[in-house]
Amino acid sequence: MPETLVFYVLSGVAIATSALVIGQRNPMYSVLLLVASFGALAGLYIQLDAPFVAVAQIIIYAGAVMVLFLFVVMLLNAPREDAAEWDRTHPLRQPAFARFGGLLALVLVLQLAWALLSATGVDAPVASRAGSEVVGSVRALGRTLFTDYVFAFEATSILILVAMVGAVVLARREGDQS
Amino acid sequence: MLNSGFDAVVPMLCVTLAALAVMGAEAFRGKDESMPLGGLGIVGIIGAAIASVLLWNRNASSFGVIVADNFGLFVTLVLLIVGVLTIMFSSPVLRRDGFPKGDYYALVLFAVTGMIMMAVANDLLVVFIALEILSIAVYVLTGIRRDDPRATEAAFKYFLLGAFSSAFFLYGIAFTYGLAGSTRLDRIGTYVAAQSMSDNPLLLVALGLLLVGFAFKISAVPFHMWTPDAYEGAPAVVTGFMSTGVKAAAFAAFTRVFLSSFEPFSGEWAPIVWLLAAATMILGTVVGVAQSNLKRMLAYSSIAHGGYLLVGLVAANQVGKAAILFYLLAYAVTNLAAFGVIALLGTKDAANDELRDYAGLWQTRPSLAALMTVCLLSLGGLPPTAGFIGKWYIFSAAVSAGYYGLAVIGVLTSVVSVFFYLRVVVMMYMSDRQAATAPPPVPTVGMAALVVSVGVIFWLGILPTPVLDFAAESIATIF
Amino acid sequence: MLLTLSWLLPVAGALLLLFIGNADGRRDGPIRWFSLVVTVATFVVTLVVWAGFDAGSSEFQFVERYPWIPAFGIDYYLGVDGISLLLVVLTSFLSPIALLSSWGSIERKVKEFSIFMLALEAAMIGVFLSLDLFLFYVFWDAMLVPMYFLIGIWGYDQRIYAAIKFMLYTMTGSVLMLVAILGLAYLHSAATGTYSFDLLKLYALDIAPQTQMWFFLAFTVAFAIKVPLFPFHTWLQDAHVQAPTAGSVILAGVLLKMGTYGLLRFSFPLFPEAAGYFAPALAVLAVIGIVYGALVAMVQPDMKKLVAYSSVSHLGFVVLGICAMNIQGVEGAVYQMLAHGVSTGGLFLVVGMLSERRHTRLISEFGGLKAVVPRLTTAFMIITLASIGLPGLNGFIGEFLIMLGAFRWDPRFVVVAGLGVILSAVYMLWMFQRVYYGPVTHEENVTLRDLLPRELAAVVPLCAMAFVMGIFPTLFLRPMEASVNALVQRVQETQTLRAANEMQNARFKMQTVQRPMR
Amino acid sequence: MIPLGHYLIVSAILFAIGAAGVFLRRNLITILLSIEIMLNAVNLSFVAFGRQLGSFDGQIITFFVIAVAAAEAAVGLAIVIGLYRHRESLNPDAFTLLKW
Amino acid sequence: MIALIPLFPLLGFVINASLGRRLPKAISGGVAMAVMVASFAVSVMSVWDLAALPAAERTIEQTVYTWIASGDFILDLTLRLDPLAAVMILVVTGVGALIHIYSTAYMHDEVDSEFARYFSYLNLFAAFMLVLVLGANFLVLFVGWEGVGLCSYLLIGFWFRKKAAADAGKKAFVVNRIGDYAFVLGMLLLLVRFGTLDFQRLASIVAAIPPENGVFGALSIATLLLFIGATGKSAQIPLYTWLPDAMEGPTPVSALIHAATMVTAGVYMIGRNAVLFGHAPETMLIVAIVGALTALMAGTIGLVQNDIKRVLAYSTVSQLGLMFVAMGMGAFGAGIFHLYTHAFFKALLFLGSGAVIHALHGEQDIRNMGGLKRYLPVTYWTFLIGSLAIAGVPGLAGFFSKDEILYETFRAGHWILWTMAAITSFLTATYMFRLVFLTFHGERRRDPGSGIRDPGSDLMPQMSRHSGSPIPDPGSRVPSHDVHDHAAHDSHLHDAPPAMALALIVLAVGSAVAGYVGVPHALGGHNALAEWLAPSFQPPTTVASAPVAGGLQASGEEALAENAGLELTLMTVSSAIAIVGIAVAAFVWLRRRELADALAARFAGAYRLLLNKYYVDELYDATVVEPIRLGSQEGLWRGIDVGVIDGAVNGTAALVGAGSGALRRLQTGSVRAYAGSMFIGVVVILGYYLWR
Repeated sequence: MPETLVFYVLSGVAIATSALVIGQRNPMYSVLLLVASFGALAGLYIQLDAPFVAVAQIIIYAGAVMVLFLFVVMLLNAPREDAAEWDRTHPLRQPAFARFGGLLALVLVLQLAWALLSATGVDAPVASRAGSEVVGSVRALGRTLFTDYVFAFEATSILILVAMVGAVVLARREGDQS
Repeated sequence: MLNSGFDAVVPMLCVTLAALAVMGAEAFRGKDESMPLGGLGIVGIIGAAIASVLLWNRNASSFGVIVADNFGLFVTLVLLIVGVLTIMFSSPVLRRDGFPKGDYYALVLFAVTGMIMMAVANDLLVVFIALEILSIAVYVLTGIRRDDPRATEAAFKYFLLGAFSSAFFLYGIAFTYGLAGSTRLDRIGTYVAAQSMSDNPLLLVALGLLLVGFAFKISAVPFHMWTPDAYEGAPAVVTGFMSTGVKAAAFAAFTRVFLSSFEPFSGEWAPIVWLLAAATMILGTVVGVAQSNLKRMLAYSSIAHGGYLLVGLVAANQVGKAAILFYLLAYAVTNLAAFGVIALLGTKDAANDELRDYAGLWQTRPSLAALMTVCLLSLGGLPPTAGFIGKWYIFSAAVSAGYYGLAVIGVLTSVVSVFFYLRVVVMMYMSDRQAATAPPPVPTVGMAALVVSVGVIFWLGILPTPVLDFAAESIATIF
Repeated sequence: MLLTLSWLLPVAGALLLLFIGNADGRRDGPIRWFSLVVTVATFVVTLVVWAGFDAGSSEFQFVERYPWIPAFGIDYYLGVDGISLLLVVLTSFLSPIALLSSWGSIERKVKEFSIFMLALEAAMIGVFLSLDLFLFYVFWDAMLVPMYFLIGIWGYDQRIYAAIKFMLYTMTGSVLMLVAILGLAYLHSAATGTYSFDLLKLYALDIAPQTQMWFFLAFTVAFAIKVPLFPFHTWLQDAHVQAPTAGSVILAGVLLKMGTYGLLRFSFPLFPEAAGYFAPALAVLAVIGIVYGALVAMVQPDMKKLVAYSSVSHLGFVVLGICAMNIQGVEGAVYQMLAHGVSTGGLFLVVGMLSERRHTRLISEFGGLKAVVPRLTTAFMIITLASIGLPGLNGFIGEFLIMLGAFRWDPRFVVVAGLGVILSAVYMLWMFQRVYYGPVTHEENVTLRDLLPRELAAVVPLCAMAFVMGIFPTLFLRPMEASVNALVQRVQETQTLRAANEMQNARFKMQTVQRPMR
Repeated sequence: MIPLGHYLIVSAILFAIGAAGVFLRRNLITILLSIEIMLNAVNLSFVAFGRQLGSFDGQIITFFVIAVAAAEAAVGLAIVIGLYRHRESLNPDAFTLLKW
Repeated sequence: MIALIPLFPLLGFVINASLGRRLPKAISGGVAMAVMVASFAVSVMSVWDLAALPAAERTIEQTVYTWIASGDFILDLTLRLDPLAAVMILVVTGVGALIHIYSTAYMHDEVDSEFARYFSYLNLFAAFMLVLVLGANFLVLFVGWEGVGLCSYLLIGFWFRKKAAADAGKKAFVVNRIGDYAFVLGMLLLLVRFGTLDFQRLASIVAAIPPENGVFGALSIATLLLFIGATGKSAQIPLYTWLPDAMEGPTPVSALIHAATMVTAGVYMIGRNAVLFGHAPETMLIVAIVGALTALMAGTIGLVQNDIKRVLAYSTVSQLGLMFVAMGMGAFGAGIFHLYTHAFFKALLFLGSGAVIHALHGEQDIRNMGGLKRYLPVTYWTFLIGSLAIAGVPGLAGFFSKDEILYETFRAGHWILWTMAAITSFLTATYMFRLVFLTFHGERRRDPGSGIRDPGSDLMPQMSRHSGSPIPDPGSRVPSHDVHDHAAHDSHLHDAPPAMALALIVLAVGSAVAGYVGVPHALGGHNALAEWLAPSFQPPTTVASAPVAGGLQASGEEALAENAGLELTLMTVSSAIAIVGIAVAAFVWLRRRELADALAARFAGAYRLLLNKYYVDELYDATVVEPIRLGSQEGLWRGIDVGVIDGAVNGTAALVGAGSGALRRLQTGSVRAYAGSMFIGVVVILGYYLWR
C-alpha cells in the first residue's frame, strides 16, 4: 500500500538525516541535514492530515529558525570540532563517554518502544475514530486556537517578548549598554 | 475588572504591565536621566498582591486554564514577596555593577509573571509555557554580567540543561495528552482516577518524564548538577531570586500536578520521590560541607532544602501540603536575605563571596554579620526562626504519614548542614580579618530589605500561627 | 505570670542591651552592673516562686497556659513542680555568680557577652519550666546558640573546635528527639483526633511497647549526650576546657542537669515500660561512667579537664539514681543535680580564678599556693570536700540517697558505683595537694594575689550553699517529695516489663521492710 | 492505515537521537540542533496523538512548541555568541571554570 | 545538754578558723583550751547524770533535728549517751584537753595564723570525734567517722610545705576512704535488710534472730564490711599502712588522733554494735585473726625501727590489734578496757617522745639520742611509767586490760591466738624498753653512727620540716624545730616546759591508776568497768536476758569460781612475759649494744625485711597504685577516651568530610557530564517503572 511505503520512506529519511546531523563534524552540514529531516517530518505531518502544521514546520522551522542557525554558524565561522589543542588533552575527549551517551540513548529507545508495544490501543490505525473529516480544516483549527488556547497564545507572546529582550541583552556588543 | 472572566489573571497581568512599563520607560528615557524603574516594578507587584488578596477564597478561574485558588494565591504572594525583595536588593547592585537597569527589571518582572502563571496554571501546556517564560528570563539574568566569563558559562550550562530537561518534560506532556486526550489537569485527573494502578506503561512513562521535568527545576538529585554552577556564576541577587522564586513556582506546579491529577498514582511515584528526597537531602548537605565559596555553599544548601520540600510532597497529606507552602515562604525569605547579604558585600570588581572574605566581619560590619547569622541559623533550622518552624512542619508531615526514615535522614542532614552554616559564623565572629579593605558601606534600601526579612524570619519563628492557618486554609480549597 | 517573668526578664535585659551602643567598650562597667542586676532580679523572682510553692501537692503550680499554635495543639504552657522548681532556682542562683566571675576575665565585647549570658539563662529556665514538648524543644535548641557563641568567641585556644563539636554533638541527639516528639504528637492525634504536645496529656497516652522502645531511645540518647552518659561524653571536656570561666560554670552547673532532668521528666514517665526495659542497661552505662570518669579524671594534667571528667563521674550517680526509680533514688538524683551544680560550678569558678591569674590550667604549673593565697585555698578546699561527698557538705546527701535507692533496686550497681567514692577522693585531693601543698615551685606564683572582694562575693555564696545543703537537706528534699512520689508512682504502676526484670535479678535483691526507716 | 504505534516509535527514535547528540557532539551549535531534534520528535507524537484522538489540540500544541523552540534557539544562540566572545571555542568541554 | 559536748569544740573551731589569723597565740590557744575544758566539764556532768540512772535504762538521748527525710527513709541527727559512749567522751575530752594544753607549748614557734589554724583543726577534730562516739545511728557515726578522717588529713599535712607530710595526709585519707567504701556498703546492707540505722533498734531486731552460726549470711556480710571500714580507721591489716606515715604530723596530733582517740574508732564501732557482731560468729573469728596478725606483725616491725615516733606508731598498731582480738573473742568489755587504758599510756608516750623531739630540736632518730635521762628528768620518768604500763607490768594500767584480753582469748579456747597475743605482749615490752634504753640511757650519741638508715622513712634527721621552700613567705619563718648542731645545745638541753610537763604528769598518773577501774574478780576487784559497760553490749531492755556471746561471763558468780584459778595463772604468765621482755631489752640494748648489731648482721635478711616493714607499701604500690594510674593514663584516657570514643566522634566528622570531598568531584564542570547524570536519572526512573 502506498501510504505505508511513503511512511516508511519519510520516517526513514527523517531518522537517517537526524542521525547524520549528530554524526557530522561540520556544523554547517548538520544544519542543512536538519532542514532535510524537517522536510521529511513535514511529509509525515501531511500524511497525518495536519497540512497546516506541515507548512508551519517548513516556513518557521526550516525557514526561520534554521536560517538563524546558519547565520550564527557563519558569523562565528565555527571551526570544525577539536581543532584546538586543549581538546585532545581533555579527559572527556575519549570516545568512551560518547559511547556511553549512545548506549543510554539506545536504552531509552528500547524502554519507550517496549512501553509502546506493551501498551494497549496504539496498534489501532490512526484516525480510526470519529470526526476525522473535520480534522485539517484550517478555519476550525483557528477557531480552536483562539478560543480554547487564547491564554496560551497570549502567554506565548510574552515568551517571545522575553526571548527577544534576552537575546538583545546577551548578544549586544560590549560598551553600548542602555 | 474583578468578577469578569479574567479576574484570575489579574495578578500576573499587573506584573506583566509593570514589566512592559519598565521597558517603555527605559526605552524613552534620556541618556542620563534616571528613573525609579525599580519603584515602578514594586508598584506593579503591590497591585498584583492587592489583586490576589481580593481574589482570596473566590476560587476564580479564567480561560479554564488558570485557577486562582488559595493554593495558587498563597504561592503567588510568596512569589511577589520574592519579587519585591529581589528588586530592593538589586537596586544598589545595579547601580554598582552597571547592569542594564530596564532590561534587568523587565526580565525580573517577566520571570515573576511566568512563576505566577506556573503556580496558578491548570493546564500542562500552560505550565510548560510558563516554565519556559521564567526559565528563559532567568537564563538571561544569569548571564547578564556579560563581561564575566563565569556568568556566561553559568548561563550556558543552565540554558543547555534546562532545554534538555524541558524536552523530556514536553515528551511527558505528549504522552499524557495522548492518553488523557487533554492537557487540562482536571481532565487528566479524571482519566488517571479511572486507570488501574500499573497496567498502563505509557501512563507510567508519562509520569516519569513529568517527574524528571519538575525534578530538574527544583534541582533534585541527580538532576541538580546545573545548580551549583549556575548559582555560583550568576550575580548574587539573581542567585537569590532563582534559588527561591524558581523553586517556589516549580514546587507549586509540581504539587498541583502530582497531588491533584496524579494523586491516585501516589503509590507509583511516592517511592521514586522518596529516593529523590533522600538523595537530595544527603548530597546537598554532604557536598556543601566541602565548599569554600559562599554562593556555592548556599547553592548546595538550597539543593538540600529542595529535598526537605520533597519530603513534604512524599508525605502527600494535608499537613504535607500546608507544610510545603509554609516552608516555601520561610525558605524564600531566609535564602533571599542571605544572598542579599552576599550581594551587598560584593563590589564591582570583587564578588567577595569566598568564605575567607567574611573573616572578622563582626568587627567591621556588626549589623550585617548579625543579620547574616540569623539567616544562617534559620536555614539551619534552629529556633526561634522561621526555618525551625518550617522544618518542624515538614517533618511532622513525614512522621504523620509514617515516613520515619525520611524524617530521620532529614534531621540528621540538617545537623550536618548546621556545620557549614556555622563555618560562616565562625569566620564572621571567631576569626580575625586578614583583608585590609573594609567591605563597602551598606546602602539603605538593601539594609531595609534585610531588616524586613529578618523581622519576618523571627515573626514566622515565634508567632507562626496566622501564617500556618493561612497555609492550611490555602490547601483546604483544592485537592 | 511569675514564671513568664522569670525567663522573660533576662530576655528583656538582653534586648535592652542590644540597643545600647558600646562599640568602643566605654560603657562596659554599666553594662556589667546592669546584667548583674537583671540576673539577681531573676533570682529574686524564682525565690518568690519558691516561697509561694505548695510543697504538699505533686501538681504543677504557677501554671500558665495560652494557645500558641492551636492547629497543632501547641500551647505556651509553663508550670513548676518540686523537681523543676529547684533546678530553676539553681539556674538563677548560678547565673549572677557566673556573670560576676566574668568581670575580671572578659575585657572585649562585654556587651555581647552579657547578651549571650542573659539569653542563655532565659533558655535554660525555659527548658525547666515548659510543660509543652514543643516549647521545651524550642528552648532546648535555642539554648545551644548562646552557649556556642560563648565558647567560640571568648574561649581558649581550641575554642572553635570545641564550640562546633558541642553544637553538632548535642544537636545530633536533640534532632532525633524532635522526631520522637513529632511521633508522640502524631500518636496523640491518632488516638484522640487532635495533635497535642501537652506533656500531661501525653503521659496519659498509652503507647505500644515496641514504639515505646524507639521513642525512649530517641529521647534518651538526646539526654544521655547532654548528661553526658559514658560513651557520649567526649564533647564535654573540650567544651569545658575551652569555655570561659562563666561558660564552664553554667555548663557544669546547669546545662548538664538538663539531660538528667529530661530523663526524669520525659524519658521515664512517658515510656515507662521501655524505661523498665532499658533501665538496667542505662544503669550499667552510668556505673561505668562513674568509675571510668573518675579514673580518667585522676590522670588529667589539666585542672579543667579533671573537673570535667569528674562531672562525668558525678552525673553517673544521678543517672543511676534515676534508673533505680524509687523514692530515695530519684530524690537523691535530684539532690545530686543541685549539689553538683553548686560544687562543680564552684570548682570551675575557683579553677577559673586560678587559671586567670596564671594563664595556665596545668596542675604542674602550680604548687604550694596555700602559703600564697590562703583565702582561695580555703574556698577550694571547701568545694573540693563538697564534691568528694564529705558528710555535712552537699555532696554526701545526694550520693548516699542514690546509693540507698540503687541498693534497694539492685545492690550490684552500688558495689561498683561505690568505687567512685574512693576515686573521687583520690583525684580531687591529689589535685588539691599538687596545687596548694608542697613548696612554691614557680617564681610567678609567689606574687599571685588572693581573692578580691568581687571574687569573694562570687565564691562565698557557693561555699555557704554547700554547707546549707549538707546540713539542712530537708529544706530541699521536702519541696520535691510530693512530685517525686507522684513520678515514681506513675512510672512503676505502669511498668509491666519491670516485673520480668525483677524476676531476673531477684536473687540478688533482699526484701525491704515497709515500715519507715528510722 | 499505519498504526499509531509506528509514528510514536519513529518519534521515540528521533528523540533518542537528539538526546544522544547532546553527548556525541562537542560543538555547541550541533548540541542546540540536537535539542531541536528532540522537540520535533515530540511534535510528531503530538500530531500523531491528536490525529488518533481526532482533535486539533495536538496540532495547536505543536505550534506552541515551535514557538518555544524558536525562543529557545534565539536565546541559546545569543548565549553561544557570548561564550564565543569570551573564549574562541564552541566546545562545551572548554567551559569548566565552574566546577566542584 | 549532751549536744553541747561536741558543740563547744565546734565553737572553738569556728572562732579560730574565722578570725584566728588575726588573734595572738595566747587568745587562740586559750580559746581552744577553754572549749575543750568546757566540753570535758559538760561530759563529766552528763556522765554523772547517766550514772545516776538505774543500770537498765542508762541512756540519755537527744534528737537535735531531722537530718534527712526522703520517702520512707527518715534519719534524725540523734546523740545518745550510754555507758560505752560515756567512757569514750571522757577519754576524748579529757585526754583531748590535756593534749591541747600540751600543744600550746609545743606549737609555740609557729606564727600566729598557723598556730590558730592548728588549733582550729584540733578543735574540729574533737568535735567530730565526739559526734562519732555520741552518734545514735550509723549515719551520725559516719559523719564523725569521715570528719575525724578529714581532720587527720588536715593535721598530718599541717606542715604542708613538706612533700612527705602532704603525701602522708593524702595517703591517710585515701586509705580511710577505701575502708569507708566498705563501711557504707555495710550500712546500706543493714539499712535495706533491717530497715533502720539506729544502733538500739538494730540491736533489738538482730537479737530476735538466731546467730548466723556456720552460715555467712547478710548479717555476716554486713558486719564484715563494717569491720573492713574499721581496719581502715584503726590501721589493721590490710589498711594499716597509713598510720606510720601519719607520724609526719605534729607530735601532739599523733598523740591525740593516731594513738588515743581516732584510731580506736574502729574498736569502738565494733563495741557499739556488739549484738550485731555477736550474731555473726564467722565475722568475729575474722576480726580476731586479723587483729592477732596485725598485732604480731606490727610488733615485729616495731622491734627494729629507729624513728622514735614510728616505733610508737607500730606499737599503736599492734595494741589496736590486741583490742580487735578481744573484740573478736566477744570480750567487748576487755577490748574497750584496753582502749581506755591505752589512751592514757600511748598518749603519754607520744607526748613524751614529743618532749624529746622538742628538746632535741626535731631529732627523731633514736640512734642519735641516748643518755637523755639526766637532761630531761620529767620526760624520762613519765615516759618510763608509760612504757611500764604498756609493757603490762603488774599494777599499772596496761597490765589489767591486756591481761583480761589474754585471759578471754585463752578461755575462748583459741590458744593459737592466745599465743600470738602473748608473743605480741612480749615484743611490746621488748621494743618499748629498747626505745627507753636507747633514748634515755647509755651515753649521748651525736652522729647517726653505723646503724642502717631507715630507707622507708622520709624522716631523715637532716631533713627540716620547712625544707624545699625556696622563697620566704609569711608562713615559713623557720622555727627552732630545725636541726642545729647538737654540740651547741646538748650541754643545756631544756626539759619539757610547764604546759607540756603538766600534761605528761597527769597522763602518767592516769597510766598508773587508770587500770583500777577494771580490777578483775580474781584479784578481788569487781571489774567495775565491765559492769558499767555491760548494758551497751546487749540489746536494749534485755539486760536480764541471756548475755551476748562471751559478753561478760566473768561477771556471773559461778563462772567466777571456776575461772579464778585459770585467770590467776594467766596473769602470772603474762606478767612474767612482760618482765622477761624488759629483761631481754635491758640485756641487749643496755648491757651489750654490740649484740644487737651482731644479731642484725647475723639475720640480715630478716632484719632488712622488718626494717622495711615487710615491703608492704612497695607491694601495694606495685600491685594496686601503679597499675591503676598507668592503666588510666595510657589505657583509659589516651587509649579508649581519646583514641576510641573521641576517635569515633571525630571519625564520623572526618567521614562526612571525606564523602563531601569525593562527591564534589562528580561536579566535573563539564556540561555534558551533567546532561549524562540527568539522562541516567531518566533511564533509571523509566526503568523502575517498566521493569518493576
